[in-house]
Amino acid sequence: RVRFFARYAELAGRSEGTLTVPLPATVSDVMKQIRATWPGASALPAQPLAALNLRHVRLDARISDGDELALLPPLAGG
Amino acid sequence: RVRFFARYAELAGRSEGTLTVPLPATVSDVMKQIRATWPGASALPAQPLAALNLRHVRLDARISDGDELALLPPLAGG
Amino acid sequence: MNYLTTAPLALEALLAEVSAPHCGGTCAFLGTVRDGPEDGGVTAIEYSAYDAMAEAELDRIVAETRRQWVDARIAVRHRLGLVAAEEASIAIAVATPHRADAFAACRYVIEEVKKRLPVWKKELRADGTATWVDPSGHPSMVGPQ
Amino acid sequence: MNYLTTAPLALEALLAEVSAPHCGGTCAFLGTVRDGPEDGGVTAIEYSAYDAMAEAELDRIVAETRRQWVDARIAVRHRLGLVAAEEASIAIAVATPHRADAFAACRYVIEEVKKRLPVWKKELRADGTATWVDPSGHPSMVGPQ
Repeated sequence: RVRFFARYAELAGRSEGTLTVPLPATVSDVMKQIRATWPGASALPAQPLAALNLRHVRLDARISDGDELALLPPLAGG
Repeated sequence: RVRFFARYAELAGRSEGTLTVPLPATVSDVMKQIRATWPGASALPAQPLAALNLRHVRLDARISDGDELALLPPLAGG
Repeated sequence: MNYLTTAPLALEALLAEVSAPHCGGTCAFLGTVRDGPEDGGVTAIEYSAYDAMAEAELDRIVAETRRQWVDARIAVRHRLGLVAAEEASIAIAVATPHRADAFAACRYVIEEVKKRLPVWKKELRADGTATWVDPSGHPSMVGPQ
Repeated sequence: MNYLTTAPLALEALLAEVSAPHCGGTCAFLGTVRDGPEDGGVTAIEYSAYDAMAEAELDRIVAETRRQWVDARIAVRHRLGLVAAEEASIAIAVATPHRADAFAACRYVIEEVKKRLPVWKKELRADGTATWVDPSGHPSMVGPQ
């Protein structure tokens, strides 16, 4: 499951979607597939900030079955 | 004019008094006279924290005619 | 724990939460929506979040703060939705036995929030335009509302 | 300026004073009367001051803070008279355009207050005794009230 937030949701034209990727795979691998799958998603940066199961992760983090991956625009909280 | 505060007022048995000292004189000189003039004041420390005309001063500060000298116990504000 | 709210933030409530007989120093921080000259007529900010992750991240930040300052009592609220200029978007209160720890722990919380909280803001301007805010310095216009 | 008051301190009033459109960060500090285990049943503290000098000293501290952090908006109140355990004896609020300055300026004010303000406190205990507080570590009993 992939979630898009804020500006990335506007670019991707959706706030979430589901993808099937061959394992093992990293966040980077999923990013490539995201950009190929949904038309607007090609406008997303190649290396966005990402979170896996509610935690910040690097792009080389391993994906497991059922994971929730989120793509996060530059943070602006506080 | 000399003012005593908090614990020093209790020790000196008064919150204020007036002294005449030969000029030139420093705060230290006045201290000696204070301790000699009022009975309870001999229990004051020889080198207390002092203020002259509402400002902290060192004990070697010069006294002028009409000055208000205050003897301050250890500060505990905040 | 619910750190996120759409209601206006009341610091008094957070101060009451962290107050304790053994804590002599309380440091609080409020972040407010600016409308300075260089901010180009910002009338409000619309905050949105990855809610579940923001709650989890704040839980982790508070836990880390308690590990570093063991006696610290900590309360945090982040506001979401529309926040008018000069209203607070975040409120933090930290009470500790000694004041240096209150300042340090409160500062730690806000710095980690800025670095890690999955929250975004869209600046709404008097002229009807809106901009996603990128604190690293690359605003992107999203057009008239 | 009246920095001294015998009324309970309300931080909200100070926050309103320092709030300004261009100030995005506000840091506040509250010093409260402790009644921790090591404090031996302190029920209240009686604060007294060299009033005219305390007002003048706070004026000077605020002016120095404004010189170091030129955009800072600063509000300070120190309470005098009887203050119950867990009530605040001092409240400080500092608003600045950027948060690091708010923390630094607020910290400066409280540190200078501790060093320079001619204010004294007598701890009143549940057992009827009272002690002048010497923060440098030499309490002196003044006997039953």
